[in-house]
Order: sequence, then structure tokens, then C-alpha cells
Amino acid sequence: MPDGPSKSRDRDRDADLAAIDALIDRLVPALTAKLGASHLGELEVREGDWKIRLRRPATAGSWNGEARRATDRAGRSAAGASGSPAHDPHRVATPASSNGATPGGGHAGHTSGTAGRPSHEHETRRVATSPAVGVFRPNARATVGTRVREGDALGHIDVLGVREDVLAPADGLVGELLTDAGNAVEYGQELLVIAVAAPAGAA
Amino acid sequence: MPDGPSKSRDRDRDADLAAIDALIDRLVPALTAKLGASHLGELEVREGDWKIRLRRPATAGSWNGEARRATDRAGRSAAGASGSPAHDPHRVATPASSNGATPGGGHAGHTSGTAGRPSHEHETRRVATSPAVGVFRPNARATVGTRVREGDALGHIDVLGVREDVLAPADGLVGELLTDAGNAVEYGQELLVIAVAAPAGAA
Amino acid sequence: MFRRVLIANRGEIALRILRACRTMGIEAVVAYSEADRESLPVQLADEAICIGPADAKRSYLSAPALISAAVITGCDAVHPGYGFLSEDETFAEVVRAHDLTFIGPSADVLDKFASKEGTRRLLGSHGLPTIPGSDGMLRDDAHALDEADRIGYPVLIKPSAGGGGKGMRMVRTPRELESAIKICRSEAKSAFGDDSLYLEKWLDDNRHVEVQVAIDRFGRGIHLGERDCSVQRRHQKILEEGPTPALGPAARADLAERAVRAVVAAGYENVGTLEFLVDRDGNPYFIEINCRIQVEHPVTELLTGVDMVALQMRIAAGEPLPLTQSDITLEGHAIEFRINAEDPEHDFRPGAGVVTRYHAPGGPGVRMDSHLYEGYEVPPFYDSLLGKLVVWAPDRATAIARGKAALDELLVEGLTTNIEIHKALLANEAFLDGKMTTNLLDRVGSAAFLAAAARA
Amino acid sequence: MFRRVLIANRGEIALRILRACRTMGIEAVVAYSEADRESLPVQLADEAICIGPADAKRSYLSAPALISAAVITGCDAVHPGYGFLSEDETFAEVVRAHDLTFIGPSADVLDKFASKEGTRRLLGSHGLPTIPGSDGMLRDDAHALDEADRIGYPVLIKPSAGGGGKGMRMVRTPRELESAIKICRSEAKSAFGDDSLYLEKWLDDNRHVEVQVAIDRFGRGIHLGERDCSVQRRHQKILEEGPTPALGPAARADLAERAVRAVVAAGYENVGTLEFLVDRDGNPYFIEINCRIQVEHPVTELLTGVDMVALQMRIAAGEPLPLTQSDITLEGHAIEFRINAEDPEHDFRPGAGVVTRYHAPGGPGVRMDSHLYEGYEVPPFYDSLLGKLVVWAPDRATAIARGKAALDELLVEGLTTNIEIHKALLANEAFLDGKMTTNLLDRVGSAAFLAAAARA
Repeated sequence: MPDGPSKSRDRDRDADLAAIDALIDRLVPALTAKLGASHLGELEVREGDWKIRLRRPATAGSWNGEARRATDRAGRSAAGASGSPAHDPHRVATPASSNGATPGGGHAGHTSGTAGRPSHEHETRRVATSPAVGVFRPNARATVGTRVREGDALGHIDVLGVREDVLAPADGLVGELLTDAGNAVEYGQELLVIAVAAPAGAA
Repeated sequence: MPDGPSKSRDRDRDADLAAIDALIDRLVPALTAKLGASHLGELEVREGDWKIRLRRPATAGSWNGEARRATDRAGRSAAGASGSPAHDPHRVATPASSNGATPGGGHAGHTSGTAGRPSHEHETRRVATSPAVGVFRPNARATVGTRVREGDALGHIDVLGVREDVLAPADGLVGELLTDAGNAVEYGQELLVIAVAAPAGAA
Repeated sequence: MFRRVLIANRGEIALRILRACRTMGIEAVVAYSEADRESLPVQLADEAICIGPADAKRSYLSAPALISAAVITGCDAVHPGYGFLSEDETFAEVVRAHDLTFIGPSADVLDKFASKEGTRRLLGSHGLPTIPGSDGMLRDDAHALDEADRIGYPVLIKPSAGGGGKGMRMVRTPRELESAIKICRSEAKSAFGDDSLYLEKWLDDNRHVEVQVAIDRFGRGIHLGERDCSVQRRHQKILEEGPTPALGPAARADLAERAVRAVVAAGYENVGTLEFLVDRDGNPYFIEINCRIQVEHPVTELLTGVDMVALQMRIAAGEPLPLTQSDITLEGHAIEFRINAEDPEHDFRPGAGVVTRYHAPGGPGVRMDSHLYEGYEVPPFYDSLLGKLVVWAPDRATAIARGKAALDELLVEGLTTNIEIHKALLANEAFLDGKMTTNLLDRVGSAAFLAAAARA
Repeated sequence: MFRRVLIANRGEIALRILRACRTMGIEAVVAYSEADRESLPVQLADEAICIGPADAKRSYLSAPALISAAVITGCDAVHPGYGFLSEDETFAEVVRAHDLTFIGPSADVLDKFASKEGTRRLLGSHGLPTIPGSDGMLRDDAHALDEADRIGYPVLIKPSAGGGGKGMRMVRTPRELESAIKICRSEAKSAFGDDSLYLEKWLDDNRHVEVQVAIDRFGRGIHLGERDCSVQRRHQKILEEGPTPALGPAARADLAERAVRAVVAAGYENVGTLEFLVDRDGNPYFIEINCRIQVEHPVTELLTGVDMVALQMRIAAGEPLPLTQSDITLEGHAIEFRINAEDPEHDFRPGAGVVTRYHAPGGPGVRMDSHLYEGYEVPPFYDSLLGKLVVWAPDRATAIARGKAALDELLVEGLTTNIEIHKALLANEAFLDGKMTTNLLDRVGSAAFLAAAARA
């Protein structure tokens, strides 16, 4: 989501953005390839009235002024997998161990470039996420290889004794569990993978 | 001058910068044309690991966090032309009235995009600037049409009673005076124009 | 003291609580909605946990989500901040039921002071002057009309629950009353889930002055002076200062002492604020109590040097007050400017979007409390407060000059803010004379203020 | 009071003076070199005027350029800040000769206190304990060797002029003395144009404690407590705090009172700082006086609430001190962190470049004095000071915790800073115990500090 100078100009902005997207799309892959290798934090080039700045996304870890978006949720799932709700200063920002395996995450193992788009959007796999903050209790269906239909309950989240069902996001086969039974999970945390027949597309 | 992430990486940076300059040069004119018309302050596009931000340069005027560079000196000369050292809050930032006439300044009458390059660098005119802070005292040579040689004294700056000569920057004909005799001027302020035969080039 | 606190709020107050935790050596866990994933408190927290979607009802207003988050992150206390569930006695009770400490008054205390109208009677019985008002809640329109006649117009219709100007209307005639009362009921219903209303005598040209108190579990109480919040727009505070220019030193001390005596006697606990209207002749009338830390608490912190959030946590932890009244000395003058994402030129329409540039002012006597950073996207789902610029100086004139300079240094780009209205206020004669009344900004209109500033 | 002041300096102190002008209703004209065209003080100034090229000798150190700028911009006073010409009696005299007020001591006073060695004798004669040292300036190597023998090694070679560690060496043997003295002479010559040196007894493990005084034209003086500047690297202060952990309340009060009594008797005027070394047993020895506002003045401002720059201007304008000693109360504890563009991992190599990201910390008890802004290019021509983070809290432990949190919030990207060394200091046992000595950082080495922090 690009910066907007002000609410009142959203429409012009969107128009212009759409227009330059083409140019950008042509440029960025080349730049990324060229610069992904270097260990630069930021580059800037000026010409005439305009300034172009390229910034590498946040290094996972403590506050450095950068948006983190998707890495954050990924971090949570990694943390959930660690099983304990005990204090871990870097828990939020830890990149998901499974990150490399998720396309669309972009280069250097970062996913923040995808600006909030859940990372499974472009995949032939879908992920069941947590509907609440609590403790993950998978049921019998939540075992690798089980065929499930969209909407099937794969278990529940125990929220102070109240159950919130975890539902299958699509028809398919249950794949890896991204966190163990009994783990503390946060809202939206990725719990388990459903391998679907046809690509879901980036709808 | 592009941003540098850190002293210790200057060399990599310069290499990378040189490499992407080509790409940028192809892109920027198109973007500028496309967006110069819009009244946006800033745009940003993200892809993968990279963020591209386009920012319109500072509106001349009070502090808005933008570098001003060339506009500033121009502003001073405009202010000098106003003749009085009296207080004027916007004096420093007033865009030069002669700005439109100076190429390399880029669009919308802004010159800060040229990031510190003196605006006469690419011109067939050269400008004699003030060697000191004080009062401008042009001599007889400093009259429109007079032929002068590089190094000729065109007058002096009175610095608390001490004279500092104003020298012709090149051979040529004296053109317009950019400030009046007796005006208070600052160091580096543009005083008068010398029209030169051949282009000086952007050396 | 607590080992680990769940911060059940967002924005600048979440950051403020986190900073208090840092100085007290307490771990801070920030509970956040999906819309606040990138917020500064989330990034600075020892741990952050997503509790729900952007919709506050399913995140910051969801007791189960917040308490579950506190339990699984191993917290021993919950700080509710202001707004949201900060004064909800049910939430306070459920927090306690899960062996967590609610950082605020106990459920019993919140319950006792939940009804504004009931609180008026209670504190009135303990010697606070109260504003003439209706005899209890309005049963129906007929009852409302009778009471309004008895009190005398103009009257103010007020909801028993909530605050922030919602469901509030001033009416000057029976006809206005009849039409306004319906709107107020529906507003109050939707905003607070409670449509009970009452009437209050409307004082023209009144000042809003509030007394900050702190009372420990052992019934020992102190006051920390007062704040003047007369600069309002539609009952919304936009600038607060202390001491109040409305009262002299003796009257200020007397008001503050009576306030703390009354709430101690009435059994209040924790930090709290007693709000008074002050009429043209300087007579104060108690109107309501706020049982939470307030947006404008930094004014008091700059005048007293006391960390109000730390004090609140100590009281909640059961510690006795570390200060006696004689330890509290008010020095100089402080002004807080609320920086909101709203457009003064377009009826203060709230805004959202990416902060393309942010530069905070600095130097002596300048404090900035803001969760903004460059590149942060302000979500459209919550209130419009972007932060608070607070200045201190030995005297009011110097504080105003310092405020002007700091507002000139402050840069917030990418969304429209009310910074210009603050600059205009500092050029406004009524404000400079210390004569602002709660209705002035609405009466004169923001346009006039901005125009005046342009001329200045 | 002045109507219009020329700020004859740059960076954070130019901004600090400009902010003081704002609160006093004085117009601020900023004199700048071509290298500082984009600096924040230039952009915030009422007027800015370019006085010369980057080379300080032709700009900030050029009396004609500065005074001519003051004259043509219609100023009635010149503030020299610190460094550059701030203690140059000739400059002060020429400023006066042009009917401008020099904001600092008069030329006579500067002249009287110009020689460190002479000042030691003068204030010694007014009752201040001084460090054993050479009998006057060193005539030649033979004289130096004799004096060193008499004083006893180790001894410190010091230049009579200037400061900031240039031309200073500690030697433990006659051989070291002979080789070092040549280096010191050339360093002093090039740095201050004066190669006269003297010797001082070197105290191992000493503390650096300095007393802030203010004396008006009428000979009325007050002190504003002391600052501890024991955290140094090669005689360069990097962190200052107050009160000093080295002395108890009684000893601190006694030192401050003796200091102000002595300088008043010696005829000093304006704000000034008396520097003392304090040995292991808590004995203070006067070493030198600084006749200017100092980098670390905010520590005193946070402890006393007094605006030191405004006070300095009032004194220079000929006003009597607006405060008596009894008005000065020191509250709590303050720590200043100098944020420098230097690389602790590479022997503090100074850096320059564009600030690609800047985010200042905020909240209660946090003050940031910095001329940085995002996109600003730090020029390579001047000192490496990027700004000062200053924190206040009721006690030292809380101030340290607050400092830690603020350093974590602070972002400066685009150039290497010493922020990590400050974090390391706050994790260092000697510092936490208040036992830092001026040689500790050099002895232990920055690497060890950084490593310790990494473990912490």
C-alpha cells in the first residue's frame, strides 16, 4: 500500500499509481537483482523534481522504524511453534522458519515487501489460521493426509474455557501442522496447511 | 548526492549507484512527465524487498524538512535585490525571480532537485559571486555591455571598511546586475552576469 | 510490583504505559489488533500478541481476547489505558477472577462511580458543589420537560454512561428538548449500550477545570493540582493547561483540597480526575469523575515531576502512596496540544493514511508523546489522536512562546492534522488573556481562528 | 533585552540558542557556512546569512565575516555558542567596538581568565584547592624535567590555551616527558596558535566534577549545582550526569559554594563552569574555568528548571540575576548522552553523510537536542556531535532505566554513531555503581564495553 499525501487526494493518487505501476514493474526486478546482493540499507537517486529512494525492508529484530507486516505474523507462528508463552524479546520479529518455503515472500527471506498480503495468497496451499487468542486443540481430522472439505472443523482454540472452532479454508489434504497441540497461539496465527488440488489463485 | 547508508560502505554504494543510474535515467523522465502535472507530494511503490518513493521537492517557504540547496542561494540573491537587510522571515527561502531563466532547475520552478549543483553550471552565462559578507560596491566596469577578462575586478565588497574584490569569472560581456550597488550581500551571492562566447560546459 | 503487564490499548497511551514499564523494570506485552500490527508500541514491546481484527469490538473491547492474551503471555496485570474497557467494572472483575491485577480502581469502586448522576449525588453529599440537574434519570419526555422547566433553560442533556460528548446536547427551549432527546437516546444507546439520560443546568461561558487525585488502598489521598480544559470543540478537549487561568492560587488550592477530601470520604481508589464547570463568577460545580489515567495527564507530570502512570501502577499493586501532599509542589506552567488527524478547514473531518514525514520538536521544556514514525500507516478504525505535544516553562507567557516555536518545528505529513488550529489558538486574544470558555471555539468557529492566525 | 541576535555558531547549539530566542521574543539570525546551508537552524531562523565557505577559518572563525553579517542584518548582539570564537577576547572586543553586545563575558574578563595556569593561581589565591603543578609555563625541556621531578610522576602536560584534549599528554617517566612535550607543543601550536605548556600532577582514577555558576554585572553570583563528566574518551566527555555520584550532599554544596565565592571575588562575569578533578578520597582540585555555555548545560537545566541560555543572555544584556541562590533547588537526577557521528568499533573514527532515517525518543523525562532531520547531510568539516539525548528522573536508577529505553527508541541511520557505546555504559558495573573515572573507558577500551553490553 503506497503512501498517500492526503485523504483528499486519494483518487488522483490511485490513478497516478496505476499509471506508473507498469514502469515500476519493469524497473524493480532489475534493481532488486542488482542490489539484492549488496548489503545496502538504502539508496536514493534524484533527478529534476523527483527523488527516488530504495529501502531494504526491516531487518527482523528490534525497532528500526520499518514496517514489518507479514514477517510479524510469520514470527508469531514461529514463536507459537516454540511452544511456550514465556518472554522472548524477539518473538514478534523472528522470521518464520517456514518462511523460505513460502513464495511471494520476496528476496533475502523477507516477506514485508508483500505489504500485508497474507503470504499464502498466491499458493497452491491454503493455511488454516487461528480465530482467537488461546490454546490450540487440534482434533482427529488434523492429521497429515486427511482429506477435508472447506468449513470442516480441524479442532478449536480454547479461549478461557470457551471453544472457537478452527475451520478448513478449502477442500484438500491436511499438510504439516505449523504449531503443536497445546501451544498458545494468537489471533490469525497460521496453524496448519491444506494442500489444495487446483491453485487458489491470487484472488 | 544520494543517501549513503554508512561511511564504511561508500565504495559498494558508489559502484551500485553507478550501475543503477542508467536504469533510473531511463525511468525518471517518464515518471516526471507523468507526475509533474499531479499535485502529489509523494508517491511510493513497493515490490519484493524494495520500496520506491518519489517525493516532490520542498515548497519554498518555512521549514518542511526538505533540503533546499540551490534554491537557497537563489533566494539570497532575490533578497539581495530587494535591497534592504531588514528582517524578512522568508528571505532565505524565497525562490529567485530569475529562476525560471536558469536551466537545470527542473520543473515547477524548483531547483532543489539538482542537489547543490550551482545552477549556472550548464550555462553559456557565468555569474560573478560575492567573496564576502558586506556591502556591494560595483566599479565602472560593472555596466551592461562592457567587455571584461577573467579576473578583472568588477568592484568590491565593503567588509567593515575592508575591500574584497569582486572578480569576473570568465571573459565576456557584462550582463544584468543581480543586485544594486550599496546592497548588503552574503558570501557566494550572485552579483552580476557575464555572457560568455562559448558554453562553459557542465565541467 | 508486577513482573509483566499486558497493555490492553493502542496508540500513544500504549506507548506511554510501555515507557512507564521500562522505568519500573516491568516487562511489557502489547495486545494489538490486526490494524495495529506495525504500530510503534508493538515494535518496542518485549512481546506483542495479536488479539483480533481491526474491529475494536472483537479486539480492544473484547474482554475474553484480552484476558486470554494476558494468560498465555504470562502477565500478572492488565493496563487498560483510557477509553475502551478502562472504566468497565465487568472487565475489571473478570480480570481479577483470572488472578490478574486490573490497573485501575477495583470493580466495586468502578461500579460505585459508574453513574454520573449517582456520583453527583454521592460527592454532593460529601460536600462538593454540584450543578443543578434533573431528579434522577429521565423517565420519559414529559418528565424531561417538567425537570427542564424546574431547572430553567438552557439545559444540557447528558447520557449517564460514557463520555466524549456523544449523546450530549444543549437546548434552550422545550421544543429543542423534545427533538434533541431522541437523538441523544439513540447516540447514547449505540455508543455505550445505555440510553439513560439526565439533565443539567447549562452554564453559558463556563470553564472546564479538573482536579487530579491519587488515593491508595489504605484510603490515603493526595491531589496533584488542576488542569484547565476549556479549549474544546463539541465537548472534545483539544488543548489543556495548568494551572488554570480561571482561578487564583487560593481558590485553586481550596478546590483541589475539597475534591480529594470528598472522594476519599466516598471511598474512591487509584488515580482519578474530578471535573468541574466554573462559572463566570469563579464558582465551581462538580460534574463527573474519570476513573482512569487521562489523555492530558502529562500536564500534571510536567508541573509536579510525578510519573502518573507509574503512580497508578504502584497503587494498583497495593503499595501505599510514596508521596504525601507536602511532597507535591506545582512549578511553572504547562500546555498540552492534542495533535489529531483531522482537518480544521473541513469541519475536523478525521483522516487516516501513511505518515510520509514526521519530525518531532525538541529542546528545553518540550515533550512529545506520539506513536507516529515515518512510514507508519494510521488506521482509519480508531480515534484521531496522533500524539500530544506538551510544553513547560516557568510562566504562562513563556510556555505559550515555547509552544509556538515547538509547533513550528513539528512536522507531520501524509495526513491532515489540526496543528494549524493550535497555532491559531496561540494567536487568539481570548486564549492569550486566559479567558477561553468551553463554547468559544464552537461559537467563533475554526475558520475565524485560522483566519486570525493568518493575519497574525 | 536584545531585539535581534546573530547566532555565530552551528549544529545543535545554534538550534539551542534559536529556541532560547523564540521563548524570549528575540529575532534570530543564523550565520552559516556554505556547508551548513541546509542545516535545521538555518531553515528555522528568522533570517539566515551565508558568511563563508566550509573552512571554519573563513566562516565560523572569521571575526570580520561574523561581525559584518551582524551589522548588515541589523543585529544588536552576537551569541558565539561554544567552541569557535566563544572564548576569544579579541573577538569579544571587536564585537563591542561595533556597538554589538557579545553574549558572554567581557573581553577584560576573558583576558583575565585566558591562561589556565594564571587562572589556577588567581582562584587558588581566592581559596580554591588547586592541583600541584609547574611553576608557570615550561621555559624549555630542562625546566620541564626539573618541575616534573619536583611534582612527582605521573604528570600531565597541558597547553595554556584551548581545550578538548588537544596538546594534552600524561607521562610517567622523564623519557616519556621529553618525547611527548614536542608533540604537545606542535599540537597546541596548530590548534590554538599558542604552544605554551605547563605541567600538572596526574591523579590516577580521578573524577571530573564541574560547578555551574552565573554572575551578573553587579557582582551577584549563584551556583546551579555540579555535573559529573567522568565518562571520557581521550579527555573528551561523552556522558555527563548530575548530581555527581562521587560526593555526598554536604561535600557537593560546599564545593559549589566555594566555587562561586572564589569566582565572584576574582571578578568573573556571565555564566561559567569551574572544572575540578576529584581524587579517590573525594578531595577536589580546581583545574580550569570555561567562560561559555557548555555542551552539557541541559543536565543543569533539567535539575533546576532554569534556562541557562536565556539566563546568559539576560546577564549579557546587563540585567541583574533574576534568581537568588535560595531560588535554586536541584531535583532528581539527569544524564546527558552525547550522540556523535563516530564509530566505536573503529577507534571512534568520525563519520559524515546523509541521515537516511531519524527518529527521536519521547515521553516523560526525555529531552532531545539535535539539529538532525531525515535527509540532512552531516558535513565532514566540523565536530562529530549530532545531538544530545538528556533524561531526567527522580533518582539515578530510574534515570538510567529511562536512558536505556530512550536509547532503544532513538534511530539515527545513514552514518555510524556512538549510540552502542552509551548502551554499553548503561550496562557497565563501574558506571552503575557510580564509580566511573576519567581513565576507565580508555583503560578498559570501547571493545570491552561493547562486548559487555552484548552479553547483558
